[in-house]
Amino acid sequence: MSHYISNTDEERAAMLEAIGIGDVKELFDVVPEGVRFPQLHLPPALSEAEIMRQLGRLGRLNSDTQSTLSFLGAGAYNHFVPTAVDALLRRAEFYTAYTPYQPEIAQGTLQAIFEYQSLLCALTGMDAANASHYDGATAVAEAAIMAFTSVRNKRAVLVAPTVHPHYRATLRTYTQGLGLTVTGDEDTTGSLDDLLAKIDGNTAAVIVQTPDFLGQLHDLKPVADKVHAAGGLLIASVDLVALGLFQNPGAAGADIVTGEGQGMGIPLSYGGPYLGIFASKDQYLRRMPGRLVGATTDMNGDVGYVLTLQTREQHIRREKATSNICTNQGLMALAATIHMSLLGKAGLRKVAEICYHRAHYAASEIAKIPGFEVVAAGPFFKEFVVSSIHPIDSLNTVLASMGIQGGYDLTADYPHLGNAMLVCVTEMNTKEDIDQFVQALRTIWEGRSDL
Amino acid sequence: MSHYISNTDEERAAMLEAIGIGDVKELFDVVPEGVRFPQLHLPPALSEAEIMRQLGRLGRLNSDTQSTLSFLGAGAYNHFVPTAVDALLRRAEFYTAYTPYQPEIAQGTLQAIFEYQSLLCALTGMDAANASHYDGATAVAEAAIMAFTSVRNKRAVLVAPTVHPHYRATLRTYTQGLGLTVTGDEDTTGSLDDLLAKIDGNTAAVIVQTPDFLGQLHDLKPVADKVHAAGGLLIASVDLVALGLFQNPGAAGADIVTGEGQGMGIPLSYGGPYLGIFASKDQYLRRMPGRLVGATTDMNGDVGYVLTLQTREQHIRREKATSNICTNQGLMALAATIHMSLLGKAGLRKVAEICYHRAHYAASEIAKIPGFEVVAAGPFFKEFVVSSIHPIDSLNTVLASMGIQGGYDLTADYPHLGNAMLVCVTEMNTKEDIDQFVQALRTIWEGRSDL
Amino acid sequence: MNTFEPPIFELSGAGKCGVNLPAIDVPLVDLPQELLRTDDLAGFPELSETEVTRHFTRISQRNFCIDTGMYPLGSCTMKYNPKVHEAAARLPGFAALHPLTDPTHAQGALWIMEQLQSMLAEISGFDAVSLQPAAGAQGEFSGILVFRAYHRAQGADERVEVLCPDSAHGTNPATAAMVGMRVVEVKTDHNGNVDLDDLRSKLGPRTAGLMLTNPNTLGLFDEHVQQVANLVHAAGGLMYGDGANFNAILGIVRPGDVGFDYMHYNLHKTFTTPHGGGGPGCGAVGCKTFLEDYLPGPRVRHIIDSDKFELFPPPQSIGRLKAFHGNFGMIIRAWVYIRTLGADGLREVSENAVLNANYLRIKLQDLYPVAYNRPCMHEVVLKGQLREAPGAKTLDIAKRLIDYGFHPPTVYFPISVPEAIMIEPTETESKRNMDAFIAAMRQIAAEAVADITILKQAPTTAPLRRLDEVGAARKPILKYDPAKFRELRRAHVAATSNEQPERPTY
Amino acid sequence: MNTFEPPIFELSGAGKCGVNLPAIDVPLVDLPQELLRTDDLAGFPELSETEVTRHFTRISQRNFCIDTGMYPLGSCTMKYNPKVHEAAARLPGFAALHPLTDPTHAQGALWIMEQLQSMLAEISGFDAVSLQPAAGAQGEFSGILVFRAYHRAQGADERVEVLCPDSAHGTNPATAAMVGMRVVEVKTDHNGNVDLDDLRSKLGPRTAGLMLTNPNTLGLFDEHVQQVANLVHAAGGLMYGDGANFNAILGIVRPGDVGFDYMHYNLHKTFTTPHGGGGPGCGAVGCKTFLEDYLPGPRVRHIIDSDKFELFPPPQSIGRLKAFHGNFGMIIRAWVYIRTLGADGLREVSENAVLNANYLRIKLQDLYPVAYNRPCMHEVVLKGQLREAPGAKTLDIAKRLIDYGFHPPTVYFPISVPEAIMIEPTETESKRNMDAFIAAMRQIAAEAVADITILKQAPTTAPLRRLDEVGAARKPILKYDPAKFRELRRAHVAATSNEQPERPTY
Ligand SMILES: Cc1ncc(COP(=O)(O)O)c(C=O)c1O
Ligand SMILES: Cc1ncc(COP(=O)(O)O)c(C=O)c1O
Repeated sequence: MSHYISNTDEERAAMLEAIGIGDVKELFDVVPEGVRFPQLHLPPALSEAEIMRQLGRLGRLNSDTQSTLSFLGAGAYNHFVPTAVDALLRRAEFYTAYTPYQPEIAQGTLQAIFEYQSLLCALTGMDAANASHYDGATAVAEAAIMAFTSVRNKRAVLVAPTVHPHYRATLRTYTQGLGLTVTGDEDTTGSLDDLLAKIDGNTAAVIVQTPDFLGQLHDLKPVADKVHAAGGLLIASVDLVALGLFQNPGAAGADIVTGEGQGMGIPLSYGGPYLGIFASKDQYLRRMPGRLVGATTDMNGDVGYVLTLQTREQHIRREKATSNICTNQGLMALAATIHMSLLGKAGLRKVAEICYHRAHYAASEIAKIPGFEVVAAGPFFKEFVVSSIHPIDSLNTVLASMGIQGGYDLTADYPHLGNAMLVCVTEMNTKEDIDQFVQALRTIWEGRSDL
Repeated sequence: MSHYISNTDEERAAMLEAIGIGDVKELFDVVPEGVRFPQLHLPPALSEAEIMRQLGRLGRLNSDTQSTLSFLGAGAYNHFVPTAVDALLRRAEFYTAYTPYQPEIAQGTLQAIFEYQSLLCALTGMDAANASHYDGATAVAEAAIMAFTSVRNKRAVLVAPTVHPHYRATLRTYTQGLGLTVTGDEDTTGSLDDLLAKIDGNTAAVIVQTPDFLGQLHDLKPVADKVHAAGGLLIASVDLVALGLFQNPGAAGADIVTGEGQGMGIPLSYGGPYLGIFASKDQYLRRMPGRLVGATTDMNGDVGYVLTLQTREQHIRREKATSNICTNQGLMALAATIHMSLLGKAGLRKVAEICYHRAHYAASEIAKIPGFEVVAAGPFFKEFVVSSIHPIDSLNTVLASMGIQGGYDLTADYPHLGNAMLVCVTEMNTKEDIDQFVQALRTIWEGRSDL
Repeated sequence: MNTFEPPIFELSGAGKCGVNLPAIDVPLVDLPQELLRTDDLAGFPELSETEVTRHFTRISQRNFCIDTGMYPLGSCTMKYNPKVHEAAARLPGFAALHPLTDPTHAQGALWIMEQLQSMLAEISGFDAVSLQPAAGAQGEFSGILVFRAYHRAQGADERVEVLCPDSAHGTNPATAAMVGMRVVEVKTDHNGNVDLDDLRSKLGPRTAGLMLTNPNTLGLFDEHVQQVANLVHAAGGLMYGDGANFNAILGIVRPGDVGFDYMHYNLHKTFTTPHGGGGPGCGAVGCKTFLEDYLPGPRVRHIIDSDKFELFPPPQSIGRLKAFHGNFGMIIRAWVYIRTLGADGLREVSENAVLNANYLRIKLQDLYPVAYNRPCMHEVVLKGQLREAPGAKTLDIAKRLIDYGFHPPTVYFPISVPEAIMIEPTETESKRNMDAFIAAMRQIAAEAVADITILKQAPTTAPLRRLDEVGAARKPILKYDPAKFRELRRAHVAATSNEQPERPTY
Repeated sequence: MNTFEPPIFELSGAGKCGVNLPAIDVPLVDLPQELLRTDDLAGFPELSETEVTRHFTRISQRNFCIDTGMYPLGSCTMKYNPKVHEAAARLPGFAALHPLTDPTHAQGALWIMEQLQSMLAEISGFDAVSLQPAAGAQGEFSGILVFRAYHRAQGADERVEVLCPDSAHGTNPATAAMVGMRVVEVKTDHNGNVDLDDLRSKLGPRTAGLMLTNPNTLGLFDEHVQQVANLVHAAGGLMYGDGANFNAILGIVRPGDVGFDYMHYNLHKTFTTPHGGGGPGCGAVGCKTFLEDYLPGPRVRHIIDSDKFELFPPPQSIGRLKAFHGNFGMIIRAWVYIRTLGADGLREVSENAVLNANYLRIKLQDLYPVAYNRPCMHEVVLKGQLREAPGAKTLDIAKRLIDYGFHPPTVYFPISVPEAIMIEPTETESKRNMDAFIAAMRQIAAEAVADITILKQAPTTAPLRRLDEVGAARKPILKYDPAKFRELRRAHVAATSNEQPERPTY
């Protein structure tokens, strides 16, 4: 028996006897005989020491952000995570608990979610935030559905071409059966003004990301004004890290704020689990997908927390629910809560400042290298586009051989930019790292025949 | 203020006001002025991300047992530690608590120590075990003192030359002021029989290690008989891992059992913190150093645990205490407790078996290589001596270049063995690893001019 | 020990910070003034690391969890979460790996993904697997989208009806609705199977497919599963398998062998990735070859004639379900689980899970009527209808179990069973604990007869008494607000047990 | 939530195992039959990983710890243990590094050790540091051995008297005895300083040295420390500094600057390596140049004209104190602490620690008489002698504090102060918590007057009530024995508060 099983042969025999059968196999008599007990062809079982050694080997095949100097972002970020976050996350009370359906013995989870909701509201300027969505992509997709069901008789959603390509793809996946059109991003060169020009009476929502996929910061206010005037809603997709310093989307007029929370205390983990941010103004609350926690009191009058407004959800409303979401990203929301609590006001601002100044330093240094150009249409936060005379994939291959993970290759998603990479600089990239990166680019320029 | 400090400037000001002073400096007026507030010349403070990066760099300068194939033992062992051990050890309730002086709110620690004591007694055949000593060396040193104070009018301790050299050195450090002589190991070639021949009426204790420093297993029974006949005590220094399979020292007649518990769930950590095992027969209990936990009941009659027989200890008896030990190796004892609980009967035996069979496989393969000889005077457990025509330090240098950490160089400690290394094989060294080691030795033999 | 802890906002003090951040080591540049936030992050707390650690440690102790006791939550498979999984997922080669890393430099991760795809396919009898879905519900969503795409590709746009048994989990109908399908409910027969007559009557040219959980949410293996599949297929529909209950049948029977066309795996149930207080999960999906091209992507495949792996989008994919490649942190844990258990270990899982559940059934059915009287699979559904204490409700029984040191089972689900109590011990539970649970259930039945207030007042030993859920919903307080908290503390609304909503918990 | 948990032995079941071990992959050879154990490991428990995890998780919750609340244990410096230290010590380059690794391949570890030696020397004003001692007591032991060796080297074998103030920690006299020295107690004057007259009278040609804690165990900085040192030195003795209270004076004053010759650092106090429920620690020692050669080894030094480091034994070393090079796991944590705080951060530590202690002193001294009425350093010693409730003892006050959610301070130490209550908040404690502690202490004083049984019965909210320590010592049960446990459970001895021994806790 495996080392997770807590019963002895004797105990199993006693149970079989109580049930009145002689062999556990009999419990499966109901399974059609021809397909019962198939021989599974799986690799032989490994011991714990063996699996950890194999994982060590496999892990070393990967170029992670600890073994390379990474300047890769594009929706997943190498931000600093204080050790305390994981130390607390590893408490079994948090990570081995289920959804807090029995509030008397789940106050830890419930209070943490309540605090998460509160922190998000403070950061985004929204009235309510759910207990998390899957990720930044699904959050924006469900926000579109929420907007669509919240406003009457409008069937179009406009999305800026500078919204993360994965988010736009997910948005289309989510809405394909719902009879609503998604447009606005057909021309990847389109500006925000071009998008605003497309708003009309059929526009249920406009989706804008800021900082956008290419790193640019946008003022949401004019967008909000325009879409509100047409009776639609503004959905903003944001980077929580940027919000330590930049525009409060709620104050600027956004109705629904979504985003990817990974940068706030969550490891890169090859793409997940991450954290979908989902918050809105009060008037859309009853259409919000996902779980919500509210404060209340117990029979003794002590303050406590419970899941609330559950009549929006699938387990109560079934096909009339606002969404089918059940399992969410609870532990990631906890990570973000602990992370934000550790940072606090000052830390949030400081992280954003470090990113901003270091990214601008990197941009200005790269701009000095012949053969490279920084393409920035306006203010940016921690990412910026660098165009190059070199094809980006070969550039990145050379950089990799120098221990550097270059920026995201934009060639496929934004062909109009030519040879372009999206460079990301965070508080994890020191000046020294940046100088090394710049030096590497310079070396490549100087020996450009190598490509 | 550092991120560990929980008061604001305002709060500090309020406290100063309550105290009636204007500046915190005034609290130090009592310090002689000339030496007050020295400027400390320390390296500049680093952020958490910077220190972790620097540690990553420093760590990579070390050849650890994950980055090399290690056959090094000699008192510190690369045994398997299940992940569950550290996962539980990391519970703040365990590692951020102090010595359990307030039993009502320290039952976690107390119960764990009680279980540790019980497991050790089962394993060693002793009646009582203390809550830990510093390590295998200090345990044997204090055992000698305990024996010395337990028997009357005997002032000599005999120690076998095959006891770990560090333990013998520590024994001498500990006893230097106490007017007791330590002999028996002057001639490093001496056998156990030679030692027994030295027992006389002045012998307070005989110290034997099994498996000894060179890996050999000894039968304690004849030693016990001989020393008991002379009115002295037998102190055994043991490897807990070997006890899963081999002779129960208590049953064989040992009076005090000490040992190094590192192999039982504790990482190598460049030499510490480890775990000093200390157990004895009942009649010596009142002379035992260190803490003891006993079972009792509370005011409601519920079973609980407390520190007990404290009148042996320094905080009660001061200069009349059995030892000055205060802080011990509590968390390491917990690690061993969890580890032994996970292994259980079957696991303990299996680990010992794997070590035994793999070590013997390695020995028989190495013995086949010309230029290498396995020197074993009797049965061994997981370590054995290999003599070579090559100087061991050059051999190990070549092995290191092949990614292998060779055995411990015995040349300094046991010059009579010539070029000899102590090879250690545990359950972490697979057959494949052993074959690779053997192949490396063969290659070295074949190209021996390289040395 | 009292673990009461105020909202973190009440621990805040101006100027404190809980992290040790680096200094800015580059020249400062101007900030775009017009884009800065102007509210000084009002409402954001400021604490030291010391305080943050204490706060979350203290509140954590107000949680029950798998590591503190038996957690027999039906449909949720609250089995032990191995510690080695946590170490594996945190190895820097994986935890610090950027998802957009050039696949050449992410071969270790891709290798694991490819092998997990193959192993899941083998265990379930399918031909192709995608690891992208973030949870079971998203797996379902992908499946119904695939069904829709498939039917459309056949020119059968009219197939817009998704059949769901009345015992189905809420995500099933909710999923169908999200795809724009119409939900048609199918009845359960007196043996807890799909009612074949009702099924026949509801199948037709508009049928897109049937969503079936098997073993179903009554804890029963459908006795006619192959017949059901045949009927659905004959009507031109497809069979969706909700794999939430896969833990009952590892190495026992493969869903692909009994007629399912597509299914999701809840890696966070069967393959024991931790539930995390609500998530994350991974709802990987598998299907038969004819649906493979529609799967959500990216998937991973071996590059032919090489030892390398690559990501690729299936050619007619329904599209991306989320950013990047799936919840890799869950994927690696599930991979470790299967690789350390092997085929024999997996079968042991199911055998023990089913044995444990039947033991509970046998020991409790005389007092708590079983919903359907036949051997169950990994969970048993009872009814909280005590003959001699009709005043006792399932909710009361559940709350009283807390005082005995157990997490209550799932209650009021399936909604088709009145006063349902759905107990899933899982294979890692010990007979010793189950015997204690049985004793508690029997004792509670006795208490219900002797003094029902014991149940109505329960729990009394938990960190809190029963909470006022009705009040919470009536006047929602969804974020911290000092004034509302002052009011709440003053109000001391005594929630009575009668005000407790009875609703599914799973 | 009830966390009662039986001894692990009562959870055992034949054949279970909690680890997943590799198979034997080599040919089997014969075992030496005569050396095998024959008792089949009787008494050894057998559990699954699931059960072991639950057992230790459950009992852990029966502990109070720094991360759950204020732990103002005087003399123990229960400050916050930074989480980054735990990550640092577990990096494989250190945690998996064998101590006998060729130093060429352990340069990273040696670098850290060398830098910690230098930094500790700088902070304390000494010339040389050895990191070998495992704890404070072992540091003391090394120091008195060094004093002995030094005197002998001067031909002064007769110097066998070690002077210890009456307020000294128990390890000081116990240490002197272990070295074969005679302990001579020195009185404390009315200001809590070493009584100079008494000191003079006890110094002489047999004096080996004085062991002084400064700030002393009364929480006071000795006002004549330099005079004391001068007197001792004039008599030919040496000054040993017990550094347990170093947390008060980081960046404030260096012991080496006021006359100490040798001292130990408790890395597990001042430099916040976790106490671990009793250990491990590290009692590194520092000294002046003239004693350097006697230090315990190995130490680490920079190899001249290279960028390499090596281990070396001091030439006239008193010898090894333990195997290998010291508790490296603690060394690396202390190194991280100093490197992340820097000089300014260290001074902040002491300033805040002393400020916090004085705040408590000011707020409590009207009800709880202070032992010595002057500003304290990092801790304050009060007396549990309530004017209006003479029946209340320090023990009762301590136990009652538990009900208020605080760990009691150190009690009955120093033994020279009757009914001592020794409170050390440390720098990481918040004013908010201290105010709550003050309120609790004042409330307890009021309760003591109103109804002393509240105190005598306390604690009532802890996992257990007061325990029968007298019974435990009378009939010691030091290992699990089913029969003795049956008896114990039957006995239900009601320990009364009056039977409680009053003994130091620190
Ligand atoms: C039967 C059943 N189906 C579907 C789901 C939904 O899975 P998830 O929560 O992973 O979205 C659940 C989860 O509780 C379930 O029990
Ligand atoms: C004043 C004093 N001296 C010495 C010691 C002994 O130190 P350790 O416990 O590290 O041996 C202590 C520890 O409690 C102490 O408080």
